[in-house]
Amino acid sequence: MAGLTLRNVGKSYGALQIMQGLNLDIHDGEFLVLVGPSGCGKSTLLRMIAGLEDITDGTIAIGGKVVNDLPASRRELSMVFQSYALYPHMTVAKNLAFGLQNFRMPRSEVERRVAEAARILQIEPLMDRKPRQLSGGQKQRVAIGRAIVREPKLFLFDEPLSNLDAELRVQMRAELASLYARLGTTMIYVTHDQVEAMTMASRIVVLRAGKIEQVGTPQELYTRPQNLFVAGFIGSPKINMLAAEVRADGERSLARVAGFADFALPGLATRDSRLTLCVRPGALHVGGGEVASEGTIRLVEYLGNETLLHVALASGQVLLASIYGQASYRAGQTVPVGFDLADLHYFDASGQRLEPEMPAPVPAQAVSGSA
Amino acid sequence: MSLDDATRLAHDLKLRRLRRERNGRLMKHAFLIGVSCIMLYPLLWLLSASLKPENEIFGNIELWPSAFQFQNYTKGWHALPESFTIFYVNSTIVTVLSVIGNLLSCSFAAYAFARLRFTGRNFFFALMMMTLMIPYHVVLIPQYVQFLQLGWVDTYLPLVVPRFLASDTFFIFLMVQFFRQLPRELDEAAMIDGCSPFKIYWAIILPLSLPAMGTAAIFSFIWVWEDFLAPLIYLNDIKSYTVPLALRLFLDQEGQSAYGQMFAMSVLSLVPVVIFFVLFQKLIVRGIATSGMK
Amino acid sequence: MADFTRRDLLRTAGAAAAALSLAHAVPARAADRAIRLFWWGNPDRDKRTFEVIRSFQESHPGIQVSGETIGWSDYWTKMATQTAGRNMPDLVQMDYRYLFEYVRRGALKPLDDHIGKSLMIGTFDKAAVDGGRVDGKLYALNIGSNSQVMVYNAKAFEAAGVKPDIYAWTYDDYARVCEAVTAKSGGRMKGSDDLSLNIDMLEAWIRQNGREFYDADGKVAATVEDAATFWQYWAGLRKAGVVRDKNKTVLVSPPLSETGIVTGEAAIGQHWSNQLVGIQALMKDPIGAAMVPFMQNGKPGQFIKPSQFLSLSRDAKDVEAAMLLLNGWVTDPKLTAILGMERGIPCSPQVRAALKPSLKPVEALSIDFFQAIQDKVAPLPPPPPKGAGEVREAFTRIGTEVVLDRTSPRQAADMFIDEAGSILERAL
Amino acid sequence: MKRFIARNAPGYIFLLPWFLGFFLLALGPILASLYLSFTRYDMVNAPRWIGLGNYEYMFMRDRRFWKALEVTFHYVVLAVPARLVMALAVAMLLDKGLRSIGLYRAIFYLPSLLGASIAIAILWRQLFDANGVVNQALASLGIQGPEWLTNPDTSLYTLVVLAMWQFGSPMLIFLAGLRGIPRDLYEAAEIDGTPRWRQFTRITLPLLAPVIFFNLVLQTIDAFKTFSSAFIISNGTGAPADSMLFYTVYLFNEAFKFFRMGYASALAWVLLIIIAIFTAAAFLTSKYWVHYENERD
Repeated sequence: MAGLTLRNVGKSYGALQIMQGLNLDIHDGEFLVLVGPSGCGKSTLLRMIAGLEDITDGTIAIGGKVVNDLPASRRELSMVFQSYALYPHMTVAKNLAFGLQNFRMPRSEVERRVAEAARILQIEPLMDRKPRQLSGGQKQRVAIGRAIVREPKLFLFDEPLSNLDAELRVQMRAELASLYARLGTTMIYVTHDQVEAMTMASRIVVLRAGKIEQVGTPQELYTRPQNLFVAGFIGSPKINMLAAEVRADGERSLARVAGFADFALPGLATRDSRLTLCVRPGALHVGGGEVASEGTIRLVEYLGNETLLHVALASGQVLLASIYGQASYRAGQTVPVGFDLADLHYFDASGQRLEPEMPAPVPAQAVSGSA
Repeated sequence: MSLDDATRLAHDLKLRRLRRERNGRLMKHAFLIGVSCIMLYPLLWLLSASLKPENEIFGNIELWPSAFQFQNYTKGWHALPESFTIFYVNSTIVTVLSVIGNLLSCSFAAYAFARLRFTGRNFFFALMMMTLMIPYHVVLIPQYVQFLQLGWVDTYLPLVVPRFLASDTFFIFLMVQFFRQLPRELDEAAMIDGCSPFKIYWAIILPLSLPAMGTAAIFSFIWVWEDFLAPLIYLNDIKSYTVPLALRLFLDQEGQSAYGQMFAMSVLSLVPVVIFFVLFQKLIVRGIATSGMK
Repeated sequence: MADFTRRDLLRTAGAAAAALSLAHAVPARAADRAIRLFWWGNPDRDKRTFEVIRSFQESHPGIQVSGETIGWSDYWTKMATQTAGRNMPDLVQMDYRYLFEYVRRGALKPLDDHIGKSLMIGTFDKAAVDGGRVDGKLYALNIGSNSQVMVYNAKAFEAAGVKPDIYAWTYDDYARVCEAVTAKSGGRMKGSDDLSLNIDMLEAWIRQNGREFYDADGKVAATVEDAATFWQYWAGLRKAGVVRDKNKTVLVSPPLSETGIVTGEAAIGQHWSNQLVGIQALMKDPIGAAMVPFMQNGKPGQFIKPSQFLSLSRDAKDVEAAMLLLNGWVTDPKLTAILGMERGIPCSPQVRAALKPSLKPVEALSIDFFQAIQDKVAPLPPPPPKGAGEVREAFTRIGTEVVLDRTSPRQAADMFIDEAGSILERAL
Repeated sequence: MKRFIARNAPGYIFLLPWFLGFFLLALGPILASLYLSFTRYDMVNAPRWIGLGNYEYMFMRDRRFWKALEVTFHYVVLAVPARLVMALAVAMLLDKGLRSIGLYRAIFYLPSLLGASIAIAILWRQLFDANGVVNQALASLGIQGPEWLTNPDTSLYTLVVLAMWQFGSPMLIFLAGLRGIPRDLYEAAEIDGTPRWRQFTRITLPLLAPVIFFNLVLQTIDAFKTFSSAFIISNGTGAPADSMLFYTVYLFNEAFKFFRMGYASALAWVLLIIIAIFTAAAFLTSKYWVHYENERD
């Protein structure tokens, strides 16, 4: 087991710089998820850690040891690939044992570990099959088995669940989580699915265009997204974003959001006149709120324990509201909609998070008119 | 869709497919047999020519000989100053060594071109392709001079050594195309499993490329076995002649030729090739569909 | 790998071969002197020649002769390669067509200095020996003479009731014979092959017109008129339908078995006297040998030419040993008996006399023919210049256009003489 | 530097045999032939430098050079597609699970085994004779066949037929390639009710593209270099009337019959450039239609 340190890591293909100045500390025993939209460099980063891709700048250290020039085979890590990459010409047993034999492990030890892995993953009946005789879920287990027999310091997962159907994905997610609980080894897990990230990670790294947007626990990311991108990326259903114009009104700053009455903002360390205010669908109140307006329900999505309403404001913007339990709303209905200032996330014109300096003041009832 | 529906649909599909396949199979066989006849004609003709009296070989399109000249075979075997036994041994030595050389050296180079990253890869690949394009006849003489200076003329070295040095670039290109088809994640998985590049080549790429290797082995065998230009230039001693070279001893432009015997020996010279073909074509069939992993 | 030599391989091969058949042991004689002999051939010739080598080595234990052989079509490729590598065998078999190309480029050594010392050919037919002279020097020793011969199907002649004077017939006679044979067979057997593409026939034609194809300076001396009339003559026969189908004509140098006389599609064909044996072997009907037809004025056109030579190459190292073999080849009764007439008619009267008793009928026919034409043939023409080989090909190519009626004989003749000129110019 | 070595070492080590072969054995003769192309060389005497003389003669004065180019191009355009289509069609027939498929495969390869032997030359002459098997077959359909081999207008087609009929090697390569296409793709398409033709264009062609590309490039190179069949069937001359005067036949005759190795070398380099242009074009366009699975760079 080992921690991992990235210092100023960069990657370029010729003149094309795709990653620059990346710094990251991964703690020993952590389940770190790299998440981001496709093309954000998360797989490349994982492959750089694995040693499958050269780094052009900086250093990568595993367990305190710089591994820049160490080939993948000597980094003492294992990796589960999106396509599983099982050796098609070998049986399951051979697939599991192959890596161990490469490290010249005694036969008895190989057999012990393979048996152990097979037991953990419940693939014992499959040991003599070839990969093409396996179902997707079975292949996935074998791929994981191949990773765990090595007893590596570090596990790398490259979107391992993306080829599975939804049901199987949920099941495997749970199994991976319990595997992590059992092994306690450092794991780095790449996915584009923020639900996977939220459910499994001890910490999440959100990447965009080769840059780290935020690192933090799932809660941190959810409750205090550091920028608009993270706010938009983490959380499902997606956060509502409202463009606000700010003007000074004496001591106070007033915000104007299309469709709402102007309201006073808490103290924010910015002089930008255009902010973005975000509110999670769960915090959007249908039927009131400190700041309120009216909207027309365009669509009702009934999800069982919650109901999702798509509410169009007069301005045309559609907001999402998530309501617990069953609600008797119909499409076409006009409803009041609003939010409380305490639930707002504030972002400046460059998309960076702003922390309110004091508790939100009383709503600005005095301010009249709505746009 | 319920499970029952699914089973029924699958069953239906299967029945339909079976029915269509049976009809299709019959038609296919009929077609293939027809084509086979056209394909077999030259061999039958050759066989019949090898059994015909000399004056029936030409002008007479009848396949059935008026009298069977089996002595074309027995006499042909010993018609030349050395018996064909020697020529077969020689051909076998040259061919077997060449096939081994080709498979080893070309798969090495192909693995490098298809899988490894190194400076100048495209440049070297272009150079390699160039050697495929140059008409052989104009390098014949410089090559002869070169081997002469090495003292290799009148030995098998000029025929065998280049093949251990990947001179038949056709096979490199062939293998490159097949290697590139294998999922790269297999190499990467193997890398992480502690494989050196050589181990990846040996334990992953080669076993997964049996169809390509089988194809290369077959071509290599056939081409070396049938090659006569290089043996013609480099072999002087009739005791070292290969079978195709020996076949060239039968014909005289102006004087008496022994066509019947030559054809008889030509028929026999095909036997090892056909045997090799039948043995190695199984490799092609046994290929593993690796690209179906996604 | 470095020690991996042919000898090792041969030893392996030898062992394996010995296991399979007890026949062939590789003689591992250590000779201090070694020469190489290179010829083209056929199975019969190869066996005879290896037998000559064996016999020669027996009487000359100090000399190792390696015999190298390959069929005609590959012979010249290999020869050129070895020449370029300066690795020519000591003695090489030469053909009249290639002799001048090799001599003029300096690939062969003259033999004159050895005559009378190690090469005892004083009693040989002078004309036959002179066939190997180029620019006054003897570069090639005749090992078999030859002449053009019109081979005819004697049975067909008899059936058609024609009895031409085969040593004096004219082109008109020839046409009449063709008509008669064609008529008699109902067109199944034509009178003759169509010889429009046969440059030897053209050469005879030109000489019969009193000129040479190439003059002594190596220039084209033949005229457009010569070529045009030649092609016209054959076009006339073609039009009359008494020669073989044009589609067979344009197939260049077919194997003996596909020539008109052998397939029975024609009663006359042009061949060389050393081919008589081979032709008869392929045919049921008896054959006869006639001279090339004459013009009205009766000037001779054909000549006796060496069919094959042996030459000493510029790369020969042990010239003395080579001379021993060469001299033995044409004078040693043991060797000449092995060789027989396979390469043509020997130019030594003694050898011919020694062979006479054991000849087969068809071999006798060729000797008789050879004797009969001795005083009716023309002298040797001046040796052809460099590029003559290419002129031959141009002739065939342009002649094909005439035969296929894509151009007129006169136009073609114009084109041919013109092209021959420029070929020779380029070859200089 | 150390990194350079570490990065490149495996590649160079695997290429070592080829490097040795190329730089020690192949490159010398190739450069020599390039040098010879600027000389007059009769193979007996030392080559004599004549600068661009050979090239000048070739382009300005040599009518047969242009004829040879014409014949060769004509052949390439006809024979390559014909042979590839034939090979692919048969390979697909043989790919699906028929019993005794091995037998057919062997039978279909047989013509290619005979190569360009003397037997083929004689056989071809008999098949395409004015009264040969081909014309007899045509006559039974009421068609009067031409005199195939001796008519300069048709003789080339007999070689195209020969090329089509000897489709064994591209067929075998196609077969090997078809084995790599996973069955389940077809099964899925079958369930979707995809018609056969679309299965072919949507599954077979794209997945076979690398192999098709290989065959296309190689067959084109081979066709440009066609020698043996043309040489043996035209008796080494390109006859009748130069209608089978393939480029390499012309080159061979210039070199070995007429002792113009220098000129032949120049011919060879011109051919090399022509082939290289075609090959480069194929490689450049391959980006758009050849996709390798999992290829990252």
